[in-house]
Formats: sequence, C-alpha cells, structure tokens
Amino acid sequence: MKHIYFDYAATTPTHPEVVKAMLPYFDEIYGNPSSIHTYGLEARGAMEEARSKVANLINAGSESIYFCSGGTEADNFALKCIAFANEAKGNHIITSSIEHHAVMETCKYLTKKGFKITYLSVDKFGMVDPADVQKSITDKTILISVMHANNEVGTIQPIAEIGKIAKKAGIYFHTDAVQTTGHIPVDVKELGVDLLSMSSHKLYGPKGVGAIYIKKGIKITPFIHGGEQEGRKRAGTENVPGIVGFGKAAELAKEEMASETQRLLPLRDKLISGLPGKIDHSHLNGHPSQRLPNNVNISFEFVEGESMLLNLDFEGICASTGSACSSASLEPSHVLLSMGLNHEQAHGSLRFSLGRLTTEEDIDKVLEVFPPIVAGLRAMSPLVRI
Amino acid sequence: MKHIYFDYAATTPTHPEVVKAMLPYFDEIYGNPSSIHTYGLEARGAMEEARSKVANLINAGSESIYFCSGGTEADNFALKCIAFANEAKGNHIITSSIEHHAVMETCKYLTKKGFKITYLSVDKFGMVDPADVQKSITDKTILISVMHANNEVGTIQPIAEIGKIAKKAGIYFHTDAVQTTGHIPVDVKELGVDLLSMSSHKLYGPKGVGAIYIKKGIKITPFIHGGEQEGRKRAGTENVPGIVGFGKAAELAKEEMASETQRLLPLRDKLISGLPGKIDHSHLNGHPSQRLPNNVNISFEFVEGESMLLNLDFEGICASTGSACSSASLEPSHVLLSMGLNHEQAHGSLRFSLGRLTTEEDIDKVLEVFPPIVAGLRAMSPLVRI
Amino acid sequence: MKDAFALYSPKVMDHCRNPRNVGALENPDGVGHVGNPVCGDVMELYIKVDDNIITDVKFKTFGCGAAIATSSMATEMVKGKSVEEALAISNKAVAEALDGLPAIKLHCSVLAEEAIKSAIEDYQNKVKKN
Amino acid sequence: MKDAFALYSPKVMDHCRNPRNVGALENPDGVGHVGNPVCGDVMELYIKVDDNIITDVKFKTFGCGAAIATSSMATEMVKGKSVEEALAISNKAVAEALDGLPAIKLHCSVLAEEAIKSAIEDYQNKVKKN
Ligand SMILES: Cc1ncc(COP(=O)(O)O)c(C=O)c1O
Ligand SMILES: Cc1ncc(COP(=O)(O)O)c(C=O)c1O
Repeated sequence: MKHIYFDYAATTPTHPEVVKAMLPYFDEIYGNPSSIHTYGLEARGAMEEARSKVANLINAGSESIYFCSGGTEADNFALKCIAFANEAKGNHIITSSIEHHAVMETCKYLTKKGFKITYLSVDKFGMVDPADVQKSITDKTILISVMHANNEVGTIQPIAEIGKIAKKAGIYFHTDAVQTTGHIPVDVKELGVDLLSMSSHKLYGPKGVGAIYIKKGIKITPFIHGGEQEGRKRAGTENVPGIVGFGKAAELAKEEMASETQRLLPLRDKLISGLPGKIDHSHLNGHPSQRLPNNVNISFEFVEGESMLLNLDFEGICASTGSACSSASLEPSHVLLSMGLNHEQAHGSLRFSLGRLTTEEDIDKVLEVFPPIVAGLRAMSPLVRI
Repeated sequence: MKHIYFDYAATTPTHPEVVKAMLPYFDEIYGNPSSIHTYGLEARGAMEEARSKVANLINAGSESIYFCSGGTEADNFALKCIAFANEAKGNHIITSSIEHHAVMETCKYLTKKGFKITYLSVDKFGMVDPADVQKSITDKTILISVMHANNEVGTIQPIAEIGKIAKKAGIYFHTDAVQTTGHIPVDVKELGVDLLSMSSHKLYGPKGVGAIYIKKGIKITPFIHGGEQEGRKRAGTENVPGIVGFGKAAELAKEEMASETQRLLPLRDKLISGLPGKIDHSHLNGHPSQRLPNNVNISFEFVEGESMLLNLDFEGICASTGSACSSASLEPSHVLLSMGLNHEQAHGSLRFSLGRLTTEEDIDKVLEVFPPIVAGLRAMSPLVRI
Repeated sequence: MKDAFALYSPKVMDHCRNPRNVGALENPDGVGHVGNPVCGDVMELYIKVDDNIITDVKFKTFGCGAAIATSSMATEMVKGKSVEEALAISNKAVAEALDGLPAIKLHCSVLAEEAIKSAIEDYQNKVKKN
Repeated sequence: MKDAFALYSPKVMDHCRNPRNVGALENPDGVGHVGNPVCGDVMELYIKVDDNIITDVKFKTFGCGAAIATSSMATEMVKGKSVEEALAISNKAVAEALDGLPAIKLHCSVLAEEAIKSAIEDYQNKVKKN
C-alpha cells in the first residue's frame, strides 16, 4: 500500500533528478577524488561542482564548505572541534534548551570533558530571547550554538540578532540549519554565523551526507583524522555520489524554494486550523507565524502519541511524534517540556511535516481520518473525565 | 576514453547489482529507520538485513556491527573512543609504523591529548613481528592496533598471533581490515580482534559507508553523539541506501571471494614477474607470498612516481603511487621508508591494484606500454649515471 | 517492497488495532489504577467478580501501542479465571501471550500485571469491608 | 562524462607529455644542478653561451609532472636570451608561462629559477677563470 507521507522533517524522498545525477558516480566515474589519474580527477571535478552548489545555497564561498556524513556529524564537528581547539581561551558554551539531540548529547559529553554549558530557556512558542544570550556571556564563553529552526515545532529563531551579539562579543557562533537549509532562505552573511550544519537528506538529497560551513580563519581541530581530504579537517574517502546528489538537491532547492513555500503555506495552515477545528482540546505547538512552512505540531489532550501514530499508520498515513531520533525513547520531548507543556501534553503531541509530494487531498485525508482516531483513543483514555 | 583501471585499492566501482539493490531506498522506501511508521520500519528492516550480511562476512554477530561513514571514521572511532573510555586504566597505545593515515594521524592527535604511542617497526617486507608487540606491552597499554593488510604494499600481517598476545595480556586489539574485508577471509574470532574497521567502497560497495566491529562488552565511548541510532554509539540518520549497498556488496564478496582470488593471483603474478623482467633496476615492494591477491607495488629506480602516473594516464591507464590520501602530498610513503627504502626509491614506486574488471589483456597492456615510459623518464633523469 | 521490520509482533498490532474489552464497568467489583501520565502510561482495569470468578472485565489505557495491547491482552487473560488464577498471571505471561514485546516496552507488561493485581486487591478490600 | 577537474593546466600537461629540450649538452658552457632526491625533485640545466646569448639549453629532471614542466618551460624561456635577461626570469614568470601551478607545486618553479641561476653562475665562474 502506498502511504501518505507526513514525515518530511524526519527525512525526505530523494528527488528523482538527484538520483539521476548520482548514478554515473557509482560505476562509471567511480574514481577516488584523491587519485591524480583521469578517473580520480573526474570524481574530484564533480565533487567541487557540488561544493559550489551547496555553497551557493547558503551564500558562502566553496572553500568554507566541508562535506561530512550528515547533520549529526556536522553538529558534533562544530561543537567538539571548536571546544577542543579553544579550550585555552575558555570552557563556557551557550546553547538553547530546544536543540536537536545531536547538539544536546554532544553538550552532555562536553560537560564530562570539563566544559560548562548554559541552556537558554525558550518562551511558550519555543523562541529563544537574544537578550538571554547577551546576559549569559562570560569571559570564558567560546561558543554560542542556537538552531536556526526547531525540528519538532518549527519555530524559527532570531539567528541574525544573536549573530550580531556573538560578533560584538567576539565569540564563535554556530547554528544547526538542518531543518532550514533548502526550505527557507539561509544566508551565512545575513545570519552572521561562523559555523552552520546542513544535512542532505532533509532537502531531497541522499542520506549519509551533510556539510558544515566553517568561516575562514576559525580556530577548529579536525573531526576525523587521516588523509588530506576536506582541507585536512574531515578525512576519509569522500562519498562522491552522495556529494553530487547533495549538490543537485541544493541546486533544485534554490530554484524551487520560493514557489514550494507558496504552495505549502496554505496546506500547512489548512491543517493547523483544521485539526483543532475538528478536535477539541487540541492546540498548536510552536510559533504561529515564525514557523517553518512545512511544520504542523499539535497536542491532543488525553491521548498518547505513539498510539495515535500507529492508528494513523493503519490508515496509511505516516506522521511522527517529533524527533525521529527519539521515537524509540520513552522520554517525552525535551522541546515541548521546555515550552511549558506538561508531561501528558508532551506525550500527546504529533508532528505532521509536509513536503514536495504533499497535496491538498492528503491534507483532507488527515482531516477526515484523524478526528475519529482521536475520538476512539479518547474513549479508551482514563485521563478523560467527563 | 575508457581507461584501464589499476587502482582498486584506492576505490572500486560499485557493483551493478549493488547499485540495483540500493535504488529502491532513495525514493521508494525512503523512510527514516528511526521512524515507527511503515516507511520507517521498512527502511529499518533493510538496514538490519544488511547488518547481518556484513556481520556474516566477518563471522560476527549482527549486534557487534556499527555502521559509520567509512574506513577512516571506523579507525578514528576505534582509536579515539577506546582511548578516551580507558584513560583511567592507562595511556599507552601500540601500533605499527605502516598504518594508514587514518590510524597514523589519529595517533598523532592522541599524542597531543596525553597518550603515548609505540610505533612498531617492520621488516623489509613490511611485516610486523608479534614478538615486538609482546615486548612493547606495559602496564599502561590499553590498545593495540595493527592493520590486517597494508594498503600500499599488500603485506598481510600476523593478526591472529598478535590477537593471542593481546588476549593474554588483557589488552583491547583493533585491526584495520579495510583492505582485506571482502578480499581475503576475515574472521573476527580466528583473528582474535576486539575491534575491526571496514569500508564499503573497497569491496564494490558505495562510498560513504563503512562499519566497525565492536565486540560485546568492550568499553568504548560513542564517536558521534545524538540520537539513538547504532546502539547510541554512532548517532545520525543512517545512510540507508549506502548500508543496503554495503550489505549487498558483503554478500557478493562472500560468494565470489574464493573464485576471484583464484582468478586474480596469476594476473597479479604476471605483473609482479613481468615488470621487473622488462625493466631493470626495479623491484617488488611488500611480501612475496603473504600478500593481497590484488596488490602489485614496484620501485623503479631513477624515476619519480607522479611522472610515471601521468604518463600512464596519457596511455589510458589509472594507477597510483600508493595511498590515494597522500597523492596530494609531497612526502614519500612512510610505509616504504619504514621498510628500509631510501627516499629516491620511495619516490619512485607505483602501485597497480587489480580487481573485478581486470583482464589478462589489461596486464599485457601495462607490460607493453610501461617499459617505454620508464625508459623515456630515465632518459630524462639526472639520477641515471651511465 | 521489503518485509517491514516489525516494531511489534502481529499479535500486539492486532490488539492495538482492535483492543478487546475497552471501556469501564458500571458497578465494578474492583478497579485497578496504575501508572501516571508523567511516564506516559496510565491503565485502569475494571472487574466484575461472581463467586470468585472474574466474569467481566474492561480497561481504559492512556499509552503507547504496547500499553494498549498489554491491557487488552490482560483483560482476555483474566476473563473467566478465578481470582487466584488471575493473581498468578505474571507480566512475562502477558508479554508471551502477545508473542513478545520489544525490550524497551517490557515495562508495559509489568503495568498490566500490576493493573490486574491492583483491581483484585481493590475487590478483596471491598469484600473484607462488607 | 564530466569535465575533469584539472590537476595541472593544459600547458603543464603539454610540457609534461612532450617536454622540450630534454637531455644534456656535450660541452656545456654552464651546468646548473639543484634539488635532491630526498625532496623528490632534482634538476640539471645545461647551457651553451655565445656572445652573452644563451644559444642552446637542455635539461634533465627527476620529479613530478610540475617539475618536468617547469624545467621544460624554463629551457624555452632562456633560449635566445642574454645572460642578464635569463637571470631576470623569476619563478613566478615560469609558473605564469605555464598558466599557473597548484599551490603545493609552486616550489617546482622555484627550483626551475634556481636551476637557471645555477647554470649561469657556473658559466660566469668558468668565464672568470679563463
Ligand atoms: C535540527 C536537526 N539537527 C540535526 C539533525 C541530524 O541530522 P542527520 O539526520 O543528518 O544526522 C536533524 C535531523 O535528524 C535535525 O532535524
Ligand atoms: C588500510 C586502510 N585503512 C583505512 C582506509 C580509509 O578508508 P576510507 O577510504 O573508507 O575512509 C583505507 C583506504 O583509504 C585503507 O586502505
């Protein structure tokens, strides 16, 4: 059965044109880009072309783009390698309480290594206050890391404002732009960031490839040691087909971003108003306007997320409780709790994330099948007291 | 122009059946394996099937296989994460002087972090003496890392013997099996290793995926922090198509290894005897018998490697000076120097590595075109004194 | 397409999709109430007891698929059993009746066992009082 | 197929593939010998000088493609030049004449400049002695 996919924030289908662009690099132009013979140089050429496409998407120079295996690696790279390279200067890092696990867990690790982390709180919309960033800076602060948009609730953070604060204080500034790159405009200069994480599979590129933007002159240690690849900052034979695919996806995203946003906004908003319209005791999570064009996150009181998901899946609809990385976990979302939801509400939240293949019919189908699912589960819920 | 490829040790073309196996996972079964809906579970199923195929290739259990982005990452993972997890026990690591850069550069990094590294010397064939391992062990030794076969000269190391020594001493033992997995039998139990690095693109799988075998119960920190993937040891959305491809490649390698070795050995040996037969002042590097079935590495006196490579490329032949990772470097091979070659000889060495598509005609072509190339370069060489 | 990797056994999925004995009993002889929303699982089990035999049983559950399936299975397992037999039902028995649960979800079967015990205890307390 | 990423400019490749003026001169007026095999580059430059004009030049080089190309280009550049003009040839000029070199290979052009200077010095020393 073909399912209706509402989990684009977890991962996207690789665009058919991207697959087509990758194919020759498996068994025709298969050289190692470090080899100096024809096959190697051809692979190298394709990789450099992809690098400039990715750079172009975020208004950076090619020389600042370092390919790696994905968004999680990019986040680890940024945090660990800035931390270890600047230990002599200080051991304090500022981040937010709603970061992706890739940042959160890395911070926990760094705590064990002697770093002190400030986790900025957010308001009820999941928004960081730049004034809090300013207040948290000490003379030991070496890095600020605040995500561009949250993966669970879609709230877009005031990165440019934080960038100005970081610049004035002379502190390195990293943003996790995994959810925004290719979806809304990302301009490293406007945002004022020194480091930025991207992941190909979130923008219709292949899984297993990502990139980190590292502004020239930043003091950072390599993340993976070995050969001369990626300016000696990230060793290992490059994933040439993956990189070529990422490049193609970046190119397509740049072309289609504006029109795709225009197409998605009314669909998103139909779901945002339609579900609470049909299901009482439900409310939108995240910011009403400063929000990713493809994100819908709603709490349905008295019912639990996984059981809603399974029932949706029975109806042929793929959605998510939030972060895919934590679906196996029993913990309620740290993002929702940070926004002030109680445990019960946090357990009862669903994310519908839209994308290229989402149609109005898909939205209508959710609006049709989901209310009875919630009703059924509420009939079963001991938390409903009527 | 279609070139003749003699650089399989740098990377291999992805097997057409592997590409075919990967394709559905780009835009049909594209779910995130951490998602609990149908699309996610289908991806997860494929990934677990691949894991068992990779495990099967090295006689391990699936639960000991951790996917990552390649051989270099696997080596970094093994060394750094064993080192940092066992710092309290000791700070001494034993390795060899002929390891791949992925191990070498990681060791250099660890030195900066307070670890002491013993680099075992090798004999003129590039062979480590297990007795030297034994002698180097101190009460601070926490890890031994010796590669299974060398990527430049093809010498196969006495891993099982070293494994016995490590086991007796209660020291973790890692081997970099990037050049052997899928090419010669690799059995983690027979070898007695606790950790083992693999890379898909060296065995006709796609680039950008690899794996590390970590024996159950080993004390190791995660390499990439974040979500719950790979037993929380290596976070990040998994490269599902890449992993499926690696699995297929592992399956094919297991089936075809014995026959392919039989096919390659006479081809390899024809080149090993043919080139020095036609070109005087040339000699084989590496062990004459304890050698990978696809490796030919020869020093041609008085001439420099890159100029030979370029001239071969003009004739439509892709070869290598040794490690692809160092082709951009000016340093002569640390492997050849460790084996006692002088700088001039080390600069004048070429590696021809054979593989699935190598035919006897390819060998004959090299034997035909290469002697005049060397003759031409020698005519130009100020080192020839006649 | 590939066989899906199973999150849950087909039996769990069946009970999750078509849970048996959902609801509350009008005048139950015993009610068990276990878990709390902080952990993400709350179960209520209602029993009718006649002549030491559990003649009717209903449940309400807030929780994941495994929580719903174990509750549902528990109701099937206790129905028609004597109080003593029902008390002997272990979490392992519930999980096994569902052809197993993922390790991370085993606590749900513990909750189901506790719900049975708690409902029977409530019944026994009432009996004592009368 | 894609355009290959260029390791070297087409001019470097041309000089590497068809080096000009390879060899030694029988009775050279000057010989320059620079580099050493440890670094991987050795160049020898032979010149004939007639009436202060470099009338013939040959080279021998052990080294990478860039080393061969810069030697070859250097021979073309000095031929027909006066000694003073030849001395004025900078490594940058050699690299530019080849449409540039990768950063990591710029030292080869330095070697070529040194080879020219060394050969001329040898010539001038001989002249002084006579
Ligand atoms: C905000 C954010 N950061 C990081 C990641 C991790 O990226 P990847 O899935 O490429 O490891 C994700 C997605 O999983 C994400 O949404
Ligand atoms: C022995 C050895 N170890 C490690 C590596 C690195 O593996 P990868 O190319 O997958 O990064 C290679 C190949 O480059 C190798 O030959």
